[in-house]
Amino acid sequence: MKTINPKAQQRDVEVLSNKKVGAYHHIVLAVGDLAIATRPGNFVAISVGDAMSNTILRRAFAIYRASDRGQYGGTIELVVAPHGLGSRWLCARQIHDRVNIVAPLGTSFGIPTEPVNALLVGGGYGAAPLFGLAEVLKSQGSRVDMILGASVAGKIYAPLEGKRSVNTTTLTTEDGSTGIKGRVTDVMPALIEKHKSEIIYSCGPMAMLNAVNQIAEQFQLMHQCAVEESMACGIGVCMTCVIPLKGDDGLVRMSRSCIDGPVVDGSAVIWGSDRTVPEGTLGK
Amino acid sequence: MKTINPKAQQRDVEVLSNKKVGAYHHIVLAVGDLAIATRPGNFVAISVGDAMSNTILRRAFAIYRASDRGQYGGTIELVVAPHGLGSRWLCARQIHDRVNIVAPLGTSFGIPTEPVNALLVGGGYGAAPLFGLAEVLKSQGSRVDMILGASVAGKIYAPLEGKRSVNTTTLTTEDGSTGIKGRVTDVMPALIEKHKSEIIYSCGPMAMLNAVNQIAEQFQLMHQCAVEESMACGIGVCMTCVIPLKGDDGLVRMSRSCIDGPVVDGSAVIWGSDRTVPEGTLGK
Amino acid sequence: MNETFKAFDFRTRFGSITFPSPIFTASGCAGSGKELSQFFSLDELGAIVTKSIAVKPRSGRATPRMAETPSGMLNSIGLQGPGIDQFLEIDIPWLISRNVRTIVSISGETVEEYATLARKLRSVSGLSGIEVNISCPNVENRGMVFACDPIASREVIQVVRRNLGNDLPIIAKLSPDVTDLVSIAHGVVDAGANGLALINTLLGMVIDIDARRPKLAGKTGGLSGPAIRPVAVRAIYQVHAALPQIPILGMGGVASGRDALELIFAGASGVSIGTATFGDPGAPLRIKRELEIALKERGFSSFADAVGAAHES
Amino acid sequence: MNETFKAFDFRTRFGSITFPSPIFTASGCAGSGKELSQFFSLDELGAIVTKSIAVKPRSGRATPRMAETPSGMLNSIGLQGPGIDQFLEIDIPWLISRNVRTIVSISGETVEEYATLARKLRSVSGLSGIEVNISCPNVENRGMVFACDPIASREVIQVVRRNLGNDLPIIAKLSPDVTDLVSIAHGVVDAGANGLALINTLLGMVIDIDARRPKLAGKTGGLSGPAIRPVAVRAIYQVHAALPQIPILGMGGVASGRDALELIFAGASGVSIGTATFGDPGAPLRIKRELEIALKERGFSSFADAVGAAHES
Ligand SMILES: Cc1cc2nc3c(=O)[nH]c(=O)nc-3n(C[C@H](O)[C@H](O)[C@H](O)COP(=O)(O)OP(=O)(O)OC[C@H]3O[C@@H](n4cnc5c(N)ncnc54)[C@H](O)[C@@H]3O)c2cc1C
Ligand SMILES: Cc1cc2nc3c(=O)[nH]c(=O)nc-3n(C[C@H](O)[C@H](O)[C@H](O)COP(=O)(O)OP(=O)(O)OC[C@H]3O[C@@H](n4cnc5c(N)ncnc54)[C@H](O)[C@@H]3O)c2cc1C
Ligand SMILES: Cc1cc2nc3c(=O)[nH]c(=O)nc-3n(C[C@H](O)[C@H](O)[C@H](O)COP(=O)(O)O)c2cc1C
Ligand SMILES: Cc1cc2nc3c(=O)[nH]c(=O)nc-3n(C[C@H](O)[C@H](O)[C@H](O)COP(=O)(O)O)c2cc1C
Ligand code: FES
Ligand code: FES
Repeated sequence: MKTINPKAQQRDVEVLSNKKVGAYHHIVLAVGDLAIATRPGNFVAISVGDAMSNTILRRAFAIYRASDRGQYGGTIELVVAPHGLGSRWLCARQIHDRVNIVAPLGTSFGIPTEPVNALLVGGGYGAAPLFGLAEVLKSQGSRVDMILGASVAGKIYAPLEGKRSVNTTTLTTEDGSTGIKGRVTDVMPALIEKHKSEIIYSCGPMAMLNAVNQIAEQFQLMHQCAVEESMACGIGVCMTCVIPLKGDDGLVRMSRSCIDGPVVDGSAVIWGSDRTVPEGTLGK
Repeated sequence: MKTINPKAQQRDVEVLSNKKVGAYHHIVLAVGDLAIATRPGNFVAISVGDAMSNTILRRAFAIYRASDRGQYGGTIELVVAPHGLGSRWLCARQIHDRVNIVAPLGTSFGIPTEPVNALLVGGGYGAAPLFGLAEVLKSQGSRVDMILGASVAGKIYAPLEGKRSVNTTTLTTEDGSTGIKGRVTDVMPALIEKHKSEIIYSCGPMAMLNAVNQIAEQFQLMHQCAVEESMACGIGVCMTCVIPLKGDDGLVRMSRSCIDGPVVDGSAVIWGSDRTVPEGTLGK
Repeated sequence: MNETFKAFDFRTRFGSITFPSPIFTASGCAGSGKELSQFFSLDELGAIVTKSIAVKPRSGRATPRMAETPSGMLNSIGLQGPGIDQFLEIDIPWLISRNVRTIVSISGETVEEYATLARKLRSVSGLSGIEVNISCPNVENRGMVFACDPIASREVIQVVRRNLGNDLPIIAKLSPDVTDLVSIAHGVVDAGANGLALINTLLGMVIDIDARRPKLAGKTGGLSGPAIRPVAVRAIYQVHAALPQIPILGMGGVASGRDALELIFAGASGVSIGTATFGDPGAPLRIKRELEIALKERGFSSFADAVGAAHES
Repeated sequence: MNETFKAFDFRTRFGSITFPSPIFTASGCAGSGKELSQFFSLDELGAIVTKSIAVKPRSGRATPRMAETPSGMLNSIGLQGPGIDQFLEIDIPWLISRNVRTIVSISGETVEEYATLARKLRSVSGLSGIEVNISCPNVENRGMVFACDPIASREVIQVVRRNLGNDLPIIAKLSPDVTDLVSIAHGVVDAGANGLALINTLLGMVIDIDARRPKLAGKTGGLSGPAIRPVAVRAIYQVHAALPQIPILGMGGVASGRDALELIFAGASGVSIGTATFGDPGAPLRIKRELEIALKERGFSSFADAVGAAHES
């Protein structure tokens, strides 16, 4: 009977650690055996506030890393930007506080069956899920090059331990405060050629993903990206989180990014359809 | 320009202490010079929750004691029953937490110009404001007898230090778990006669105040009581907290218990008008 | 038999059908059922009410489709769905084969579309009822929502009854955004509705003050969640007072068993859980359990005794 | 002069009157003014809108008169007040003598009562406007609320205009509990309203599940507070789109400068603060300051430029 959300569980879990890292908070949750079921690209939906809160919806966060070993049993780690009320509430949690989660949710990054040269492109906190992905790719024999971009240095998330599994890391900032001044897409073409990249993985703001996808098309490379749409439920029941995706049958459908995503094939997305339903979408 | 709420201020204040006492929490707030303006019978309106809370109204609490000396400057003390979300939130505050208050609000108990024999009758947490009143009465030479009642022993608030200013204390509980089994009104007639009481002060549930008032009338004694109606604002702007009061002109008006109360003359109240506007009320 | 161990009599009736539990899902808030089945067993509920289905596939509106609001949310899904044919081919068989009681919600843009939907559903076996969502824009009448127009509301229910036959209960789902809800309720009951679903969302809007435009791509959206519960309670109370024989499926901001009880005391014979499921996937089952406790604590031995209890005093 | 030090141009107009600030109090939420004067200086506001006053003294409804709801509250005051004569003798002179700009809200149970109130106000000097609360039960028409009946709404505004003369602006306060708000707005503007106040409370109910009866003695009450803000924004947006020349005094759940800006971008030329004052006596002034910051941050140099900004895209 369970063909959707097959591994998802709702649980009260303990906060094991919460550290400020640049503009973000690195948060570790003790999730027990949920960690085993988690794949790079999956996300977690977290209740924010308490019984008196006026925020009734969960917040979605990409899972930065999942680990099923270790002192506290299974853990998942998040990289959270204090943005509005809910994410700031989460960033204010202290060790031993408990939060209610539903995880793991959504699709994960597809892992090639053979070793490849992979280029991972992350924007802001979008870098987070790429480190877990890098570990998997590395352990499977792939080459991993990474580009991390943000507006300013503090918004680049690039922890030292994350670099273990990465062959090269290139940083870009729009203000030049660290790395190369410019955007991730400015440095992509040269790196693709240099490292003979065969597949691109990306995660970050939609506009960045769109630009990355254009380069992927130009070089005719596979491109898997993790999209971000406003989500009310995270489990596929509300239809708020849709993006226009072209199916195998060639038809464009408004598809739920929480179930059919967040990781989708860049070539399947009808890009640039902000605040509109693209022409030709089924049922428009 | 300031004829209503003349002494009230809105302030963020620090919680100095919060201790569980029986069924209640005894909470001390550092309120600075607001303590000087506070009289027995005044109340404080407290914001509950944080910026994310769905509780938009303040909660009213009688001021148990106010003190303008001491290590932390002026303080006010409250006795809070954890009832619903808001009062439970308040009872969960820890030392150094801050809460937003508006105080002092409302009328205070009238103090006779000459020493008298006063009988103070409190029900549940309604005992709280009577201790501050007892101190004032005592220091002015009056005799103070006190009756404290509740359903069970744990709901009687009768701190040791509170008894300093009291000549006698009589306890009643409905289940007989402490003191005399019964209600405060069961013991009132005998005590009135024994101590030659001349004035009655009361605070507690409306039904108790009503019963106390009947005895006061029977003995033709002055009766000042602190009433409790649901209050949305506490400062006189919403008209939710009204009770029917007979004015000096003999007319009954729906009067605001936050401004014209909470302390009112028992003989002015049209008792037993639950969920109705009494006949003859102005404008009915 | 010891009273304590007797199962609580949770049965409730809409038209000819008896449901073993008074807790339902709300249309559009439970996907196709499958999505929730990971979190609890669907047959614990009175029924799953499916997302309103149209004759043809519908893409729905563009995104953003949601905005959180104080104790509520706006949605502007625009009735996205696969169309009745695919729905009957894929979603319904899945539910029926798993013995999930199912109420199909239907929506049309013309009276004729409602007729078509009813005809197609007539021959489907295993259904427990039809909820007629008339809070849809009527393209034949300047896009005015059916549920806001007493004549159009009536007409829709009439054609649904005529085309569906008399076996399945029809529950007409009304909008609170009307001047006189009771008269609309009277109209649809006269036209053949066996029950009423109250309430659909309230029309609302959020403005993104940084972008200086409505936050939702569709500009307005439907307000749901605890914020609207007082409006739902009022609507149910008013309609139950006017039409005490007609069972009401209540909804609007129910997030706990106590909330459900409020709607039940106001006159609801069943309660649908909508937005609460987004914050807590297990909400329908949790609320069912909390409701059972709340009823027992208050000395009720059967659910039916509680319906409308706030009208007695 | 240095731009940074130039006072922000906060002026706004309703009819013939220019107000120096767009933040007002909401009728029924600021007492007689006196109560708030302890917390801030009333002349910082555009105006105090007084509690709706009737011809005769009114006791209002029995208690309980309020219930807190998720992010909102219900009230059922029942228009308690001293009647117009005592009001003109005591409350108004106090406000005028202290140079507090004052908009008098009036309410009647018949069209004739509105006429009487307007006549009595005609001769009062120093007022800044009349808000006509037509969300009152019309005793001549089965207690149907005036604001829910297009013909009655129009009639009320007509007689108020006729009896008040042409000097003072008339702001008609509408109820959101109607099927077609825009047509009601058109009607009252045709009848002589210079502005519209949007929105009054939504009709709601809370049931006390322990007592098994409605919590409020008056059974139903008006829902206000942040919970209803999306309904207010929608109402203002719709009416401003239809009647862009008519200034709107917006209200409904505004608790911060950002909330106020939402209503202003939707089309409000002024914003009234109601329920927020109960939780924070200084709310009107705080919100005015927050609004000034929010407008400056967004590059506005005058308030007027911001009105309706969400309609441009
Ligand atoms: C699949 C996915 C993965 C994400 N991963 C991360 C991550 O790893 N780290 C991180 O910091 N953030 C991540 N986000 C964004 C994060 O969900 C939002 O920052 C957060 O929801 C904002 O909530 P708030 O209460 O702080 O803000 P508010 O603006 O107060 O939120 C109001 C409402 O809008 C929604 N919302 C606001 N911003 C976003 C957004 N950018 N995306 C989706 N919904 C939004 C909220 O969920 C909430 O319902 C992710 C979002 C998605 C959909
Ligand atoms: C003048 C005055 C003095 C009071 N003094 C004390 C005191 O010293 N100690 C104490 O423990 N309590 C006191 N109360 C009662 C206290 O205000 C309520 O217990 C409290 O408001 C409940 O809030 P809640 O969020 O816990 O409950 P909820 O039931 O969730 O509150 C919901 C709403 O109802 C109102 N409400 C609920 N119960 C009461 C009540 N009994 N009286 C007034 N409003 C109520 C709340 O203020 C709130 O707006 C006093 C009340 C008044 C009016
Ligand atoms: C995301 C979403 C989608 C909805 N879709 C439908 C729908 O397709 N048909 C319908 O009749 N009601 C729909 N509704 C309304 C709900 O069924 C319900 O009437 C309303 O949300 C109030 O209940 P709640 O507060 O528990 O959510 C939808 C509500 C939401 C939040
Ligand atoms: C306690 C209370 C009393 C009110 N009395 C009146 C009134 O007398 N006349 C009127 O037009 N509106 C009255 N209102 C409605 C408010 O003026 C306002 O329109 C509504 O509350 C929405 O704004 P808010 O959410 O900021 O409170 C009252 C509202 C409340 C909460
Ligand atoms: S977030 Fe609800 S369907 Fe995707
Ligand atoms: S509580 Fe608002 S007037 Fe008394």
